Amino acid sequence: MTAANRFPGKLNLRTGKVDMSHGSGGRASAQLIEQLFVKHLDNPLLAQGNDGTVFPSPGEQLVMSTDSHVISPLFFPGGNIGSLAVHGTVNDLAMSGARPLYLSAGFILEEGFPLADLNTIVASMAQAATAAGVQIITGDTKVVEKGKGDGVFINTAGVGVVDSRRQISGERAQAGDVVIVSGSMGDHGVAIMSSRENLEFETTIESDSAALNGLIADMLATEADIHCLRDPTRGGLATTLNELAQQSGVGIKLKEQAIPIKPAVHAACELLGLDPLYVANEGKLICICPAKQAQQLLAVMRQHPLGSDAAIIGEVIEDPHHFVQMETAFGGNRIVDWLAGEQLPRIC
Amino acid sequence: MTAANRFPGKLNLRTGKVDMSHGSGGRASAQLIEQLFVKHLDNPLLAQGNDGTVFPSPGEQLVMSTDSHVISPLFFPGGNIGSLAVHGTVNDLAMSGARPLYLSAGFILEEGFPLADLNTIVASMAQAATAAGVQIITGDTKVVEKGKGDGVFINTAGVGVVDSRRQISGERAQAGDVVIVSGSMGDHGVAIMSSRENLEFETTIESDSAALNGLIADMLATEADIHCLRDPTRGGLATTLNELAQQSGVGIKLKEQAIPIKPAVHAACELLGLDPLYVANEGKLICICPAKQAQQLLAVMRQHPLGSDAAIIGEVIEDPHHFVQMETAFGGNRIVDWLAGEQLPRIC
Amino acid sequence: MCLAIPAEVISIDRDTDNASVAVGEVKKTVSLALVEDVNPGDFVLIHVGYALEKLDPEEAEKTLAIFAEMDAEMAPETTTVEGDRA
Amino acid sequence: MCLAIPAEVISIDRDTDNASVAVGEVKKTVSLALVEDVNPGDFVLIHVGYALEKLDPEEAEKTLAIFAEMDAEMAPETTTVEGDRA
Amino acid sequence: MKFIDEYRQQDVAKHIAKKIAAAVNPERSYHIMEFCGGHTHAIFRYGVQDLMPANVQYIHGPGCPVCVLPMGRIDMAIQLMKTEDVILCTYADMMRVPASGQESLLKLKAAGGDVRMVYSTQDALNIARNNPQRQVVFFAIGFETTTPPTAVAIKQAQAQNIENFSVFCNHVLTPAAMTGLLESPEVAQGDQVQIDGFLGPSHVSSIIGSKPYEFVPQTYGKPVVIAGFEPLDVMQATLMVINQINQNRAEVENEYSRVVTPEGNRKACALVDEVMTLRDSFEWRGLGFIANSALKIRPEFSQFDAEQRFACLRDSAYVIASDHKACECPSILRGVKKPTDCSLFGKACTPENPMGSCMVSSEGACAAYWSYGRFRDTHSTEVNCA
Amino acid sequence: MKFIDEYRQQDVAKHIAKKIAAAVNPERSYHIMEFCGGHTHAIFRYGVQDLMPANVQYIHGPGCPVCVLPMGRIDMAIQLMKTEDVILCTYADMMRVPASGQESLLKLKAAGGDVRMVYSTQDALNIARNNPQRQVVFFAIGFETTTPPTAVAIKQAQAQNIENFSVFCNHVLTPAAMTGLLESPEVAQGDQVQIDGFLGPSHVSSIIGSKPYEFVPQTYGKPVVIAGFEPLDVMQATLMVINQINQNRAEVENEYSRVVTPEGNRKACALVDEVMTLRDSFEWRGLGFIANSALKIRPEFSQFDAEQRFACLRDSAYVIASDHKACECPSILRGVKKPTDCSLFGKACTPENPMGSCMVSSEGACAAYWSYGRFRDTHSTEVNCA
Ligand code: SF4
Ligand code: SF4
Ligand SMILES: [Mg+2]
Ligand SMILES: [Mg+2]
Ligand SMILES: [Mg+2]
Ligand SMILES: [Mg+2]
Ligand SMILES: [Mg+2]
Ligand SMILES: [Mg+2]
Ligand SMILES: [Mg+2]
Ligand SMILES: [Mg+2]
Ligand SMILES: [Mg+2]
Ligand SMILES: [Mg+2]
Repeated sequence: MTAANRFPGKLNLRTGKVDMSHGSGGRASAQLIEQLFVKHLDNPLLAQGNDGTVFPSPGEQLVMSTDSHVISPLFFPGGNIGSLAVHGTVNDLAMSGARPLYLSAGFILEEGFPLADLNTIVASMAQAATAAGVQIITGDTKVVEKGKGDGVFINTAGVGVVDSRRQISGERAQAGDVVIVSGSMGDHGVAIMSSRENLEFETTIESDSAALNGLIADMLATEADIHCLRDPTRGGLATTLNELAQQSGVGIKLKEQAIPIKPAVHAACELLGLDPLYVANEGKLICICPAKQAQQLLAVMRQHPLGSDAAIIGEVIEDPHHFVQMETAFGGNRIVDWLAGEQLPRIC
Repeated sequence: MTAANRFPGKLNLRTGKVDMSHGSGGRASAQLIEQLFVKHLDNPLLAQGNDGTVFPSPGEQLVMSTDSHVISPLFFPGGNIGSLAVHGTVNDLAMSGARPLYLSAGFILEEGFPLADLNTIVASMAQAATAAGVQIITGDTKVVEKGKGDGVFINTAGVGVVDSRRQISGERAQAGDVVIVSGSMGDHGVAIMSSRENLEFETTIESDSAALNGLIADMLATEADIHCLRDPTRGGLATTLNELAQQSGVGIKLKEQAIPIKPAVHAACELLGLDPLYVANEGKLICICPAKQAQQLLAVMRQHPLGSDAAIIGEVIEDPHHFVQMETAFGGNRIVDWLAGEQLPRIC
Repeated sequence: MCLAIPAEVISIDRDTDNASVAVGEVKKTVSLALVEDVNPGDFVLIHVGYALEKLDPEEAEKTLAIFAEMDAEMAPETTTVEGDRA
Repeated sequence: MCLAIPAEVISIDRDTDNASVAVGEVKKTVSLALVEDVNPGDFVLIHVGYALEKLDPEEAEKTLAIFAEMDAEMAPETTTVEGDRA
Repeated sequence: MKFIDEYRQQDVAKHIAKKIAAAVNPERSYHIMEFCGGHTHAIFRYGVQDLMPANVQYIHGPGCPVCVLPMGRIDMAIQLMKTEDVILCTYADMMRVPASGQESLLKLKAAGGDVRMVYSTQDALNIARNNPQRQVVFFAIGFETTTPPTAVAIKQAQAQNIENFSVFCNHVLTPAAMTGLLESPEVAQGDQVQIDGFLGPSHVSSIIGSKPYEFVPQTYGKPVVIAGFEPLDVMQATLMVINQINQNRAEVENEYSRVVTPEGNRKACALVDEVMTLRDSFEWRGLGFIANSALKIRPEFSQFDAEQRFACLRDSAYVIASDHKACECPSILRGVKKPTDCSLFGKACTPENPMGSCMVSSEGACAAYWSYGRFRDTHSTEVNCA
Repeated sequence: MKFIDEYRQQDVAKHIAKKIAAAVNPERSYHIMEFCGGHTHAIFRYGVQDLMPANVQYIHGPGCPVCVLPMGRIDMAIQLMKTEDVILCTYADMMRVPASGQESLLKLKAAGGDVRMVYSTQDALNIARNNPQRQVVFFAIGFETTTPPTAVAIKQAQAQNIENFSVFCNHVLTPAAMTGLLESPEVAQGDQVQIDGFLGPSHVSSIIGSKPYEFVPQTYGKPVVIAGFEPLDVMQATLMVINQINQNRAEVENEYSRVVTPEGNRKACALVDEVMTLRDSFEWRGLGFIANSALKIRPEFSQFDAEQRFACLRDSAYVIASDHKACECPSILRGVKKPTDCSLFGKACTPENPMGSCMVSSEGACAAYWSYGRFRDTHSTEVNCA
């Protein structure tokens, strides 16, 4: 039975809008799933069409992660919420050293949301999933009344497989390790802020949103004993480093001059009074590893398109206070604290 | 390092409210996670505290499922969005014949939501997870501005393990099979409607929200070749049977008198002009199996507290139109169609 | 649209002219603004939150009796009145 | 609160009295309501969406020269002026 | 449930079915129009047709207030929402009714319009009380059943001085609809549609009584039996119509005597009469303009009359809107055509995506036929499942 | 970035540091108050203190508009939101400032109040244009830097007749604050706090010029050096103050000559003068009521004066509110105490949960000290990481 005769008429992807019936579980829901979601995301596992999707276990050690995406605006230079939702969870899986394989996708749509926009978003998800080598194998769609949502929220959860001998975790940083970042900080957050209605500045910066599993695969192929991997998303580099310092019970000492920041990001932050160390990223990672293996790792990272600007930005030290400190480019010292309050709302 | 000294002050669970900083990824986010989420949900896997959670693969054949929960009101007789979010995904996993094991939880909080309510909800999740024998092993929290959400939305995704020899799928119904339900229809939807502000009627009906994996384990322990399992949630019994008929390419013939419906549910539906066959459930299942194994299965189901009202309600027939038909209690015949439009909004 | 159902009056609040009525095991508050001489125990037809009219139990009995009436040419058959759901 | 930064005027819309200004590679529109005689190429100090004042390049040079000045008792040292980020 | 379950018994149904089978003259056919959508719904939902002899046919009538409201009035409500900052309250049934240009209140709401579904006029009053700075308009539709609750709300708004509340009154009168139907060329000339008798309104009659239908047998010579909406009521009333036909009688009989009296509910009628008065003329979908067929708010209550308060609701602003070209609702509402005669039925037009009003309400003939009855019809089912 | 990067060079910083080290008299200490929060922020963010000799100490001044606004004024804005259906627009810095009874604008917003963060007075005007049916109030705070944009908006509202726009004016004057500070007992008597000289405001001075500070050396005998907010500006100005002290000079010098002139921006001053006039007296957090220290809207523009439009904003409605008992903000703003002298610092009071205004703005002394500088202090760090 094809879509054409299962549902009288076709979903109006040009001018149609989400209405409450699309979330009712009834025929309108089924039509939306078939003519929009499955159209883009089709794969043999998703096609099982059951409440749960069955798949053969990919290995002995698995990893699971989830992220909800509530970004505003939904479309931004370099991506949209659809591609972001795939990258967000793929990256969180990859940060355990895992090979991400399967994603679920949960959509919360606001009544009145244009089907054309939803179509674009789901197409981006499909593209991002293919590029990252993952499959979206199960999903869910809910609709909330106008004024009870914000266009579309997307949750993704994912499963990946990891080599059982690997031990990559936020608690493994130790004095003598160095801190590497895979590229310039703050691109994603600045790209999003630039498209905010009430901020409105012009920049050539695009979001760095990307799947990092390829880069990580290359890193794992080296001899290096990677202690920690984490993507500095919400809260930026500063907050993520504080998390790691806290989790491992260490201090971190950064060198401001070593932190790669694009001039346009730097300028945008000056303009808005923000600190780029607190601006979100979605296609960058922090790697902590023993100092003696860092150069080798750095060389491999720089071979990968997503790691070409990789740099060592600091070192792990002993510190009973678990401070992240920084030698400023100016020559002084300061704490780089957790983000307090909110930097700017809703960047992932 | 304990929560008490990691964060100055304690989360105010009495009068505090969610604000944007709780979703910033900064220290306020970390405090919310530690003093509210982890407090209730704590388990060794969640305690890894990384972007992804590593766990040993539980078997050869796995199942994954997801559901977002956007129910209104959040608290209802018999449960709240927290317990519901656990049951929703546990049940979808169990409908593949799987043993549900691990859940992820993604929260989207609306600015201003009382932390006391969130605390109650997360406590219910923890309880429901323990009762169902599953662990919440990874999570995410986002905050949206007031007016861009509706208190709290919860996505859960889950992973379970299934016996490789099992083949339970919506496409396996065939003529000669019978249709069993595990209990009375419509309790959940009616319980929720009764607590809606503008509907307001009094009833003793409570939501049937429950985890069905225990009941299913008992069913799987029989010799019966279960063809299909599905929980008649959104869209109710009517819509779920239409899905199954469509997926298997069969017709279904129901006997209205055989369908268990509680008098109070029946009365509430009369009052509201609703058809109980379209009202949502969250602790009931539909089972389709060969007629000759039905009595045995039924007997086992009735031994289980969640299956005590189990009943055979109809049979699978050949029908090129894939209609679900029903012999009415009145003695006539009618179609039981897919839900059209929406029954009532937001019941799961 | 003209959906209306019989409900038993459980109690009356004379101040607000509202009644609590029961449809089977379910209770609801409705307005009595459109009806007169209603007392607890009466059945009223309720529609969009209002009692529209009282039901006449005697007439109801008569109608049921007519349903059960034998035609000259027909054989006798069971016609006891009972609910269709236990 | 008093955050204000120097920006180069790129173009001026005399109708709206707004200017497009550049901070490094980033552009933004600001109001010129508070300043006079501004031309493209000028630098202005911008604050909450307004140009507050023009910058005086000569004075800036002088200040930089003072920064670099040797005190009598000090040995000479590198003082070339350049950005701290390439 | 007392007064409900008794009227749904299978054994009694079989018994009445036998009596009908025995009563009908096999030489002739019986075309009985069930006036109300409530009857239509009961016939399909309970499968009453299956219990009828082949020569007893139901013809679905115009008695669905959602179905007969002309598009022009919905267009007005939409126009109101677009030009004024009002909260529009209405019963759920109205949300999906198609208006001109593919609009509907549901789409307006999805686009951000403040449309609120209410279950009672009391809810609308409460919304007005809780939003004193907003204009709250109740989009009132319905037959005589639904009119008294509107009148009560207007009286309360006056008594409690709820200044921001008003009513866009679209209440219509069933006897006038019957006249319109019986005067329509196809019915009057009897060549296109044959109606041998009527199942008369149940809940409408609880308010206005059975007397107002006496002109039907008197002027048009057709029997009317007031029938409840439970399936046994429908069957018994059908038997009573058949008996009248067989006996060449034409009178108003009352099967629904447990609720309906000849005079109806005088208190309710007096309230309506106090607050509302006849309109000279009102358009009905399918029946055109019918004189004295609808109510408007009396000048004494003009403060609460949305047509007085908002220019875009004035009579002078009314524009006759044409239904979808291929939609047969007008003919279906006159009993001239069946849903399956419409080329859009089950294709472009389904309850998910209604092209005409008869597909919207579950009491509309097209919706009832599609949702409950289409297994009887190869044509339509093949459309769905080739 | 031109005019930015040049003022942040490490090698130049080292060079100036050497000059300062060479300049200071090891026999004495130098207590220099940086007047502005912008200076405070730069000192901490860039680690300027690390480049100073031990006997050069910065004392953090009251130059943070968020910090000095008394709670009573925020209480008024909250009262306005609670009693009137207004949209309140304000700069982001104001959102988290604690008001009486644990309230704040952020909490009000989370509870459903329509508070909008704006980046410019132009945004507030746009919100008024886009919401013609709502009252839009701009909660204006700030020193002379931020005042002219408010004046422009009021002029535009008048010219374009934007009737639903008004301004709750809380603009204050820095020279008055300096007087208040220098007249405070602890400073005037010099027994509790010693101030040897000032780094004078940079951006405020771009508007009002350097002349208004001449009373400080003239009347109080203390040197003032107008200093930019870049770290090299702060260092150079520090050197200049030290030189004045060493040479027993007390005058106003201008390090920030690339922007600041003696007279300032006459156009901006004239605009402010056209729209606003002096208040007799205004309360400052930490400094109490200071005569002629703030601005109000002139009667000619009273139409846009929220204090005229809303009764709850009238002077007569002002209630002096007491800060949290243990909060030392008042003393900190007078330079009498340091953040670490407060018993709440880093315990009950952090940027996530500020108990006083100095912990809110990143320019507040407590926030700057906590976020950038607490590694220097064993006491505070132990609180965080026992
Ligand atoms: S099927 Fe649709 S279009 Fe056709 S008559 Fe019915 S309502 Fe109108
Ligand atoms: S630490 Fe907090 S409470 Fe203490 S003085 Fe600073 S702002 Fe006030
Ligand atoms: Mg995650
Ligand atoms: Mg992520
Ligand atoms: Mg991450
Ligand atoms: Mg689902
Ligand atoms: Mg919204
Ligand atoms: Mg699911
Ligand atoms: Mg589920
Ligand atoms: Mg399910
Ligand atoms: Mg996350
Ligand atoms: Mg909301």
